[in-house]
Amino acid sequence: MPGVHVSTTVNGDRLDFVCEPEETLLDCLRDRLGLTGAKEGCGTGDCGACSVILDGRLVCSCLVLGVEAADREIETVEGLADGDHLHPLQRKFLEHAALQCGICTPGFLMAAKALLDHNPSPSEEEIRFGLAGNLCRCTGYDKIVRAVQDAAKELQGD
Amino acid sequence: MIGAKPQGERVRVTLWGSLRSAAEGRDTVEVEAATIRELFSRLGKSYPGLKPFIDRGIAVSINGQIFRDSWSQSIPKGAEVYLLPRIAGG
Amino acid sequence: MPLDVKPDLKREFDVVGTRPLRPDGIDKVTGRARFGADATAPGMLIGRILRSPHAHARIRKIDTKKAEQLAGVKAIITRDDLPDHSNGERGTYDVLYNCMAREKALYEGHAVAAVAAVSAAVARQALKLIEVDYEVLPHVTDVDAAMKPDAPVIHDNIFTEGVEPKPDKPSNVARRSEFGHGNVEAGFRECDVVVAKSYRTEATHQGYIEPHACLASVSPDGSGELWVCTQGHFMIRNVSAQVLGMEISKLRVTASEIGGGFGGKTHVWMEPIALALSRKANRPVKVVMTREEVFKATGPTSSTSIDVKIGARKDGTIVAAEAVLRYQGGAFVGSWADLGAMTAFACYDLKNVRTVGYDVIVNRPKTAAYRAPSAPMAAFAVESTIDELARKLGIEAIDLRIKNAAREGTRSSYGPTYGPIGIGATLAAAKNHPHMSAPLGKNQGRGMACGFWFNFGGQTCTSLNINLDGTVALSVGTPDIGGSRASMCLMAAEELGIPYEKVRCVVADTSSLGYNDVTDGSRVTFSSGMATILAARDAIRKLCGRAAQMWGISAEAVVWEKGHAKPAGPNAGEFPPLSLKEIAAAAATTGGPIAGHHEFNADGAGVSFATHIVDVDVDRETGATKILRYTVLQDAGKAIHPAYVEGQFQGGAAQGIGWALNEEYIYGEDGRLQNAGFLDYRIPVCSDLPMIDTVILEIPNPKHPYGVRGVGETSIVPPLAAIANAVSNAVGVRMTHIPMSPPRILKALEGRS
Amino acid sequence: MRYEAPVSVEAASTLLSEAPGQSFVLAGGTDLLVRMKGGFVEPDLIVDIKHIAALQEIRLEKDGFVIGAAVPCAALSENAELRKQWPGVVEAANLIGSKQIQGRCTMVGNLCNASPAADSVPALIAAGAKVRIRGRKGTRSAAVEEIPVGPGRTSLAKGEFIEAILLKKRKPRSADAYLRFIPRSEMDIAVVSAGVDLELDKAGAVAAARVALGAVAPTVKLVEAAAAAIIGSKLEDKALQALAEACSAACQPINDKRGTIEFRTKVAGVLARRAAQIAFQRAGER
Repeated sequence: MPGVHVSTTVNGDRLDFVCEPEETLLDCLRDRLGLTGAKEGCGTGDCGACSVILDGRLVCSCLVLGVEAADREIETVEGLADGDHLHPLQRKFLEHAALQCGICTPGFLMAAKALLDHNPSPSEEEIRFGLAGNLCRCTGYDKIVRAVQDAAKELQGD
Repeated sequence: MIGAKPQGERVRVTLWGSLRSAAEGRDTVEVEAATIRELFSRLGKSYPGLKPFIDRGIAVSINGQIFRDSWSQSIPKGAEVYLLPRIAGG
Repeated sequence: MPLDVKPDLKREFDVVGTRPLRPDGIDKVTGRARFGADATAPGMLIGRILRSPHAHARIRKIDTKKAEQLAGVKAIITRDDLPDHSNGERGTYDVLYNCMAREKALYEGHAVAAVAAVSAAVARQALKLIEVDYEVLPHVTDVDAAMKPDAPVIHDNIFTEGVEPKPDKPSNVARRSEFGHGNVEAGFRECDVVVAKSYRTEATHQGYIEPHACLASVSPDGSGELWVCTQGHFMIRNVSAQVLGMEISKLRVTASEIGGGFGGKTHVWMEPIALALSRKANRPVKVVMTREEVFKATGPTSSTSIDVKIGARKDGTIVAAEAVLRYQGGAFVGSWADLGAMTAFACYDLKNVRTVGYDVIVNRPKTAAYRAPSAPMAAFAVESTIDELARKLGIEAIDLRIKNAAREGTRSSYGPTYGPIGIGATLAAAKNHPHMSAPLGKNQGRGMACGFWFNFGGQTCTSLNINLDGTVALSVGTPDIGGSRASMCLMAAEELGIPYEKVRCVVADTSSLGYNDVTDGSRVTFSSGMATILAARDAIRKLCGRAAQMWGISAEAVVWEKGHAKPAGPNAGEFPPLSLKEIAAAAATTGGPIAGHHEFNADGAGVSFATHIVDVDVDRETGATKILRYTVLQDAGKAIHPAYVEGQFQGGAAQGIGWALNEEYIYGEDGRLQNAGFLDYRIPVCSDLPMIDTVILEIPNPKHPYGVRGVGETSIVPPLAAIANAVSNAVGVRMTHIPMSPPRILKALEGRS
Repeated sequence: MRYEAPVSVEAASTLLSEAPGQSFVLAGGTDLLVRMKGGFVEPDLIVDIKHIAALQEIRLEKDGFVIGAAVPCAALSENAELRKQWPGVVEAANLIGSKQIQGRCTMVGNLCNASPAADSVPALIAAGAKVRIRGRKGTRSAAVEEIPVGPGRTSLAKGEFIEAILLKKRKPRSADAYLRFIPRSEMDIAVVSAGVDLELDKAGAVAAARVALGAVAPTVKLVEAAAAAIIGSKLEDKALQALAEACSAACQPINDKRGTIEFRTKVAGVLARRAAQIAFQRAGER
């Protein structure tokens, strides 16, 4: 079966790839574009490890077809830092020890970014529900919530 | 070392329940041993039923400290010695 | 055993106990860290595994002809490609059998064939073309049902071990184990109050977010490379080599970053399959499990059925305690009941105690270790019964525990006598914690429970190289599963007297370092930590020797203080101290590279205890339980990096909460798992939990130079019982079946009214 | 598999009508992609309707709201007027999955997936919502409850697809509410659910009511007896009790991995009662 040519924008870069129509955006990011920051934890939209931001909305890239990415804008964890300046969320995750194994971290960072983009000063409850689509099995979420609270505070202060 | 005389003191060893059937129903046995290696070797000879357990891996508690693989560990005089299953962890 | 490991209890630490950023952190927040599925290789193929749809079936024939003819298929393997190299060694044979079914498929999800193809799509299509002729056999998945005399017998060569006389018929009961001391029958006769109850717990999965993944590359000359997410790459190397009949030295295994394990990645599941596919195709092959495969073919815990009986005098002294514990180990022999039976009463000082464990085989995936394996279920049963006993005695639950807690000198329920231990300290801290006296609302209740885990050490090897510029390269052999590289760097820096940032720690591959046991048993900070400290001391000895050369004095006349070599005293001569950096810079002319090593069996891990307090709110009309507040109090021995110690406490508590309330393997009548996904296997989400407060107690382990005990596992032991006790205190129903899902709680509430 | 992204409903209709084999509409894809990956469906054609501008809009027309089939659920709560008039429907739609799912999933997808546990469907049925269906020969409309005919099955003919959901203009003193029971606080499929829409008379008593239950039968159940039990009342305890009993009596659930017959039967009544109280309070405030 012939592949489909897709032109898209990832982290501000115009990129092209060829994929099968049934391939997911996650597979395309990882296998076609070499962006392995998004992880496959379940493949069914239940864990959030593959979270990316698609045209401003948080999505599970495992539940998006690669062909749907045509002419759209995708943000992934690889684009979160500004050059060698970590995004405040990245820094706060490190400072608060909000990761143990780190497999869920890229998804959490993207979910937290989407949350703070829409709601710059969320309550603890809003953070918890905003991140409920991301599973973490290591931390019990405590330090993740604190890191997001702290990052929100810093971003608000800027 | 074949035929060497035991160097150790008599050690009183407590067995956990499942081992008892392999040691003629005893819950404690006594052998002469100065190290875990000697302990296993003498136990295996005196109680052949214990041999398969030892081969599969047994832990030894000496005065409350559990040893899994340190067969050269010495056994002090009068030590409290227990045989225990090898523990798995997560 | 190393000599100088005795801790200096008065030691003031410079960097140990601080909270620096982890060295692998930036890679993990930028997406750069490479986990199991993130590797690729030139010419790589994709491997996929065909699995049995039946819980128990004889495999009459496997026909791969059609699949072989599919364009893009490069290799197919079945049981015929995997000859038995076990030499009668049961453990190796079981791994082989679990990796690929032989005469029978023993559980739904048991591998029966595997394909390597040019793409995942072709591999998937090829699996559909493989024809397997099954003769479906009767199955059993329930632990109690499997013990019945008329149960389908899964292995015809298993005769219950540990019973007299030896059985002459095979059965699913692999083993009976017994622990304890005193005279339990006589003890119960002395009691004023006796509580006896039966409990059940359902199987749970470790639920690591990263599915198993590996990339294998084997050449026709028999040499191979394997990249794999595992808790123990040396174990993977040895076991895979044994299973495949390879020479160990020809297989180099590299541990990827690991996306959680909790015990589930301490076993070999499919790595030999990837190696065998690669060997046959003569191409690199990557195999990544789907989440469904992870649930169906790896790592669950035992489901259990436990009877507990505890008796006390009116004053609250527990005189006798007894438990019978039945644990299923899946389709292969395990020793999971042993661990339940050993840990059940470990928190208490008991004159008369007996526990009996039965290891049972059923048609489910092979049970794997899960964080203090087997202890949470036993603790659930015992600690629930303790609360019932307290209620009957009219004594506060915490006071009953304090009165009967084990202490230094107590003969443990599993045998040995305890040294200094922390159960009393955690209970005292719990009693005085503000959480204990906080007000509660209607339908709310508070519960508490204690937990125990052994911790252990094991074979360990580390290597520490002093670089030209005075920085240090530390190689350890235990995969970093939750920040251990940071702890290793802290300990090396502490010992050498240099800044934390000057040490870089890597997890070395199997060809670069001596053998290391798996990252399990809460052993890494204890044993790799101790090996690191001792390797640093080895390096210090050499650094002092080099300084002595530079000064022209004898090596014995040099001491090491705060990162510097100094003359030992006035007699040694007057020399300004030489820094590690200065000695390193001169290494080439003083004898070449400077390195410290240590390899040993790290024995002496300290047992660990925890007490948990939890508040819940129960909706009487729906049976829903909400966790309102949670506090973990645990003995860490010494917290090297307190943030990651807290993380272990919180993570274990969260997993225990999931187990207590919602997580369970649900089997249908057909023996098939009905909820093999994160949608219906419900691990806690962020909005399910409150903040989890932690109290780190430090009762030093006398067998570690810094006093470290393991901290990783104990935290999952108390939550099941703590929450059951809280539910009982909130709405007056004693839940004896875990998980306490809303339908079960509602049923209990209705049954009572 | 072929992927098409037409820009008009006519083109979409033609594609769906004329393609041989299995064809599927792709809007959010949160059900379709899961089914594809699980091997439950193997589409020959996927028609992505997100490039059809009209299907991406929420329009307030004179009779009420027209919600395009490709509008993601997250967009519903961003529409203040819709949220104000139909809080129960918006709540229900916003309970589907996580934030990630919300960014993609649609109410029409939820409806056409035809699960008895679909969150938005009981709320839509309680609301008396209709759908506009596009077929080869033009459009027709139907009540939401006419669409699912059994688990995974709809009444749509080959080539037909739903263009929009139609919600009438909210009357004075009326409101809706939706509650579901899940074991966790998020991310689960409803074990049982209830949508209630109430209209009060000037005296504050219930003048009209619609009560719909999810996950208690092969399709969502509109329970007329439950509505009758509260009409004329001000939701006094007795009326609420009768409502709950009528709901429980209407349940024909199954035992499955998510819940038991007894649990669903009991909790259906509890949720309907609680949802009715929320709707009642909302209606009273209008």
